[in-house]
Amino acid sequence: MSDSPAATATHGLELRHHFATEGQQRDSATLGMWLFLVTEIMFFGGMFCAYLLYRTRHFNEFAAGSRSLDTWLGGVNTAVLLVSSWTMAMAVRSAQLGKRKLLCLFLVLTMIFGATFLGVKAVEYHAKFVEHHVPGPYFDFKQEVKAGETPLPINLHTMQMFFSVYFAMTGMHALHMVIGLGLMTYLLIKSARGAYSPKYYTPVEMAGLYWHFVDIVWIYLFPLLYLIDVHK
Amino acid sequence: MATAALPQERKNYLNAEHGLRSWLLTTDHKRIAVLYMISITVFFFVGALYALLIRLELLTPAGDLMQADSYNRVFTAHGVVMVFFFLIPVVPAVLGNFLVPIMVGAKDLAFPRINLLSWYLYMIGGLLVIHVVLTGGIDTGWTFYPPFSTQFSNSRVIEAGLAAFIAGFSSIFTGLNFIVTIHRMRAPGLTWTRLPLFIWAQYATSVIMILGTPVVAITLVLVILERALHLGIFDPKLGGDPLLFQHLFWFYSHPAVYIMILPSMGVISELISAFSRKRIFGYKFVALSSIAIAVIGFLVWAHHMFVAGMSVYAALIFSFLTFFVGVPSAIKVFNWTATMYKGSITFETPMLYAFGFLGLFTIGGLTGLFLATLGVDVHVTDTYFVVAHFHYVMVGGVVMGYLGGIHFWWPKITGRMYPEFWGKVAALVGFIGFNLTFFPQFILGYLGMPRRYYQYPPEFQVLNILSTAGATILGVGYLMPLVYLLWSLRYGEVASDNPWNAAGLEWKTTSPPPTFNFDETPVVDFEVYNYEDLKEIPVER
Amino acid sequence: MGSIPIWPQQASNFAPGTDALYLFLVVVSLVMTVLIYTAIIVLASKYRRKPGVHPVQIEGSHVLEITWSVLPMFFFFAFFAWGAWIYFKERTPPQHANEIYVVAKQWMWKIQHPEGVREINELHVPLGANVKLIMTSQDVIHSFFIPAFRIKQDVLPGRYTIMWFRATEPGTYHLFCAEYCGTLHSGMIGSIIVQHPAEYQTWLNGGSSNAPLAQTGEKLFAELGCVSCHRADATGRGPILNGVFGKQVALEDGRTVLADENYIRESILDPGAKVVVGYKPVMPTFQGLITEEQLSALVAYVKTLSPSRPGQPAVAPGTSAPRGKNE
Amino acid sequence: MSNHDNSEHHVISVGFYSLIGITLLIFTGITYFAATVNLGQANIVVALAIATFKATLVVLFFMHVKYTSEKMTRATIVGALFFLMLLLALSMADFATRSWT
Repeated sequence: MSDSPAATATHGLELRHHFATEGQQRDSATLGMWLFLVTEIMFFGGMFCAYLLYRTRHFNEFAAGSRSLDTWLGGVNTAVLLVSSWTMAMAVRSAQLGKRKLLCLFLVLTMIFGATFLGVKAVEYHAKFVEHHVPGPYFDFKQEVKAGETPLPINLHTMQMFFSVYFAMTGMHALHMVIGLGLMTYLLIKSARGAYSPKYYTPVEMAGLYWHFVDIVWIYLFPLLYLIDVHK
Repeated sequence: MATAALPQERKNYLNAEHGLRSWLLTTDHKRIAVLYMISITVFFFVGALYALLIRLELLTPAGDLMQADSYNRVFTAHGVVMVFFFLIPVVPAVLGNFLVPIMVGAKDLAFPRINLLSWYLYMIGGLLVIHVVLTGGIDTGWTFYPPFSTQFSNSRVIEAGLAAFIAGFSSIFTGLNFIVTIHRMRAPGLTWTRLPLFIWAQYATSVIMILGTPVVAITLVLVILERALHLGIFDPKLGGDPLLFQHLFWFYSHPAVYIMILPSMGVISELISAFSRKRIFGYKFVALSSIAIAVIGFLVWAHHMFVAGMSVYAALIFSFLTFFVGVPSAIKVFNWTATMYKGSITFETPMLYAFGFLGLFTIGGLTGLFLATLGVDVHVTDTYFVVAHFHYVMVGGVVMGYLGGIHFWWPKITGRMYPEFWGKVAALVGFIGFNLTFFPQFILGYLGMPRRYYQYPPEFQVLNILSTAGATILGVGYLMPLVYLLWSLRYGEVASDNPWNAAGLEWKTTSPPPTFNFDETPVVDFEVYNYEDLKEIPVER
Repeated sequence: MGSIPIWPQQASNFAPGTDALYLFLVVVSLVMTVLIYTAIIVLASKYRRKPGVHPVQIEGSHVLEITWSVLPMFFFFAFFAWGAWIYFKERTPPQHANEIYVVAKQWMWKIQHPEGVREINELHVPLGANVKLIMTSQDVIHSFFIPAFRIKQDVLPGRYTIMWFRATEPGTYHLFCAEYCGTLHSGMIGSIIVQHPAEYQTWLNGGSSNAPLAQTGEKLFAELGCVSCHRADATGRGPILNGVFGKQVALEDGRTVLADENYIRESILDPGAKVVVGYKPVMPTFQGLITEEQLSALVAYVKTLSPSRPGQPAVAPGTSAPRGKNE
Repeated sequence: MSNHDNSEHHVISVGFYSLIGITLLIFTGITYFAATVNLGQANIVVALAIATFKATLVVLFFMHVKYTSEKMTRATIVGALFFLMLLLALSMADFATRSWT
């Protein structure tokens, strides 16, 4: 522990006893976080596997289901999430530079965008409930057919599969967003108290990695769920 | 031997702090290992109790001891408790937790608080399962196959699935901690080729935990969602494919058997080396075979599904790939055997367990080839042949390795020696009881007795009686260590720092080790298993 | 109780081959086990600790490592090839076979013979004839397992799985459900009764007076209105079904599929999924409207519309007249 | 072994972050317009290619992988993707080849 006297003097609390240096501690945290993201990739991977299988098997139903989603809201939400990723990156940058007020500002902004995303998601979910698009005994689905178009041959039973996949995937994603908002709240409180400095901002950086990962999942979900068959 | 007073004066992790609070809030990996040891032992005997009920019911062909529904709940409880709460965590969470930081010369695991969280998650999952079992039980089998689990079972699938899910995160965090620790916290001079094979095995295990566990986690979530909210991902009526569940489930659950067996293989490497007083034959091959098992283990999962209605082409691919996982396992067995050549072998209890492991794992591994072979698998899958096979690997392999390791490191963990005579007796009794229990099941399986039957045609009875008789002996073989190890905590001979005169960093610190493992960070300027540098006769302290 | 049985009866065309491969595996495993056990015992006693004798540190040997990695592979490839060969035979039903429909439910096996006879938990088959089982489940996954025949196939809800065999020994054999299916899983057992062809014929004739399965199917085909679109000439709104079974069918989206039992099944339950090229997706779904037994009958009927394809029972000579287009 | 002091603090400029952010937004638009053009089977390929490009930008710049000297991070990502592909490919090996005889 005597390897870094400066660290022990000013930030003794941040260097945990079992690490030799701050570099070792930071590297450990980074590796740990990336390994956690690996588990997240595999976690969502299971659902992508289901998606891949059922999309190929029941393409008509997936196309019809995709058209029933609000592409406009989905697109706006994608933008909102991308902007929140930018604010998160800026929050990490502010932490790197030790700008506490900017850090707090960007954390708040990230939370606002994150909450906006969840709000829009709630509006979309609500619409699905109203339209009886939620799988279960009350499920019903009517295709919207524009003039001159032929409706897709769909099976009402199989139609529920699209919405099962849709709710499972977006629901899990939304759950991750909620957890992310919790992390942001924690970071905001800590950074308002001045817990982070250019020497020690690992928690901000780790939460950033998590937030960006959740963003990446959505980057895939948006075209895979909303844009299956919009060209016809 | 030293006087009993000496270790009392020395500060160690056990006497550093006192009181329940100091245990429940500890972040010391050694104390967490002890917490795991206690809780896992409890779960083991809970699972064993259910095994006993199963064997009692199967004494007679008729279903006389239990109703069909009770039997289904009993074997499910046995499976869930043993797989998720004993076999998967046992060696990593107890021996791994205790030894990984010490063996790499670190003060603790990289994330001590996450390590404690792992234990709490394990306990929450475990208590949830106990709660489920006591308040109605679950009757799906530990495999949770839909559509039975999602639509037809009238038992508490959601809570049980949740329990396995939570335990899964415990396992993920343990694996994550080990990988980071092994990468980042090795002592100066401790290069990868100087790592003990136990560490290599733990590393390979952790890789599987990280990659596989989340897949089964999401699969269980989907089952729960289908049951609770009608999201019918696996529902055939909605165009779902129940085989998707099986693919996702076995993507984890086949590698999970390597989560169970690899750490025990690591233990065996340490034991054979220590009691032959030799460097392991073919160190690099044994080390890399662990990694190979972890990677190839992910390519073979669908050999559980050859009769499930899978594509013939896929069955071919998976059968072919499955044989490749046999190669690294064979490499290990051959190298362990070769290590004894020109050694200086003694036969203390841990070595007897290592012999037991070799004997049983050989049979377990070879019968695995039967199941990889398509034509034979069609006949024996879902019969007692499979049951016998995986008990040879899981119980014969994992438990033998664990018990061997517990005896070997008992002096390090507790500072006391176990009674050698009783240790040897228990190892022998366990070995005999095990074979008597499970060998007849191979024959039963080929005769065609299906798994999960609580009543069966009378011609199967003789073999079932043999099996139940063997289980009684096996039970004694497991109860004995419990008794004499507890006894030794108080009355055992006080252990020296290195009672086996073995190589390895863990023997260079005191018994039991101090809270931060080493008084000074060790510098490793010697090779692993450097028995040539150690004196032949144990030095009295 | 009595002496300990160690070998199941051999009663199908698959039993001898599976047993031979099994024996081969047993012998190889036994040799390996004996070798390893001997090595352990010999080494452990020869190199037990003796005063004054020091262990010799050996790094390893690449030659040995490669030998014992590669040598087992040859055996592995042999196991694989032999096992795959048996599996191929098991998964490839012959062209001429008695086609029997099996519907599993918690906790019984419902069996429909093409001649119209129905059985529960019992399956009568003639000795020496090829029998093809077309199986599905009404609820959960089951598994049709006949130990004496060395074959097993899971029975899934929502699709057909196929297995076939040729019984070679008359007698009564166990039928087990091998995939855990709920409370009475171990009660979901039955008998396979293998009879000499003449006996079998007598049994068939003494069975129920149900119409042959395909006839039931034809009646349903008319009752459900299928016939109004699926006509024998090109005037119908649906594809002509004559001669379709067993052929490749071109689909609207450019794919082609083999018209097998599962395709017919899917086309009835989910007609929009694979629309034949040149036709509109106008057929309503029958999912939830017909039972599995009715579905079996329809499939059996559609198969008889392809007479060139031998889907009719071709049991041992003198057992059953060819049915099919005799109406 | 314990002195891994290789995680230097690389600070990226606001302008560059914004550039990445704007690129991501533009490509979201492109995703949409690509989907409105009928490319048949290629639609999904294009959509995934764009998504992967966007994800790569996020990983490299927002998640700082471009600037880390840490080999393990990259190995970890590649490893995860490899096993994910394995899961998808080997399970599809079954689903896509069911027809037999």
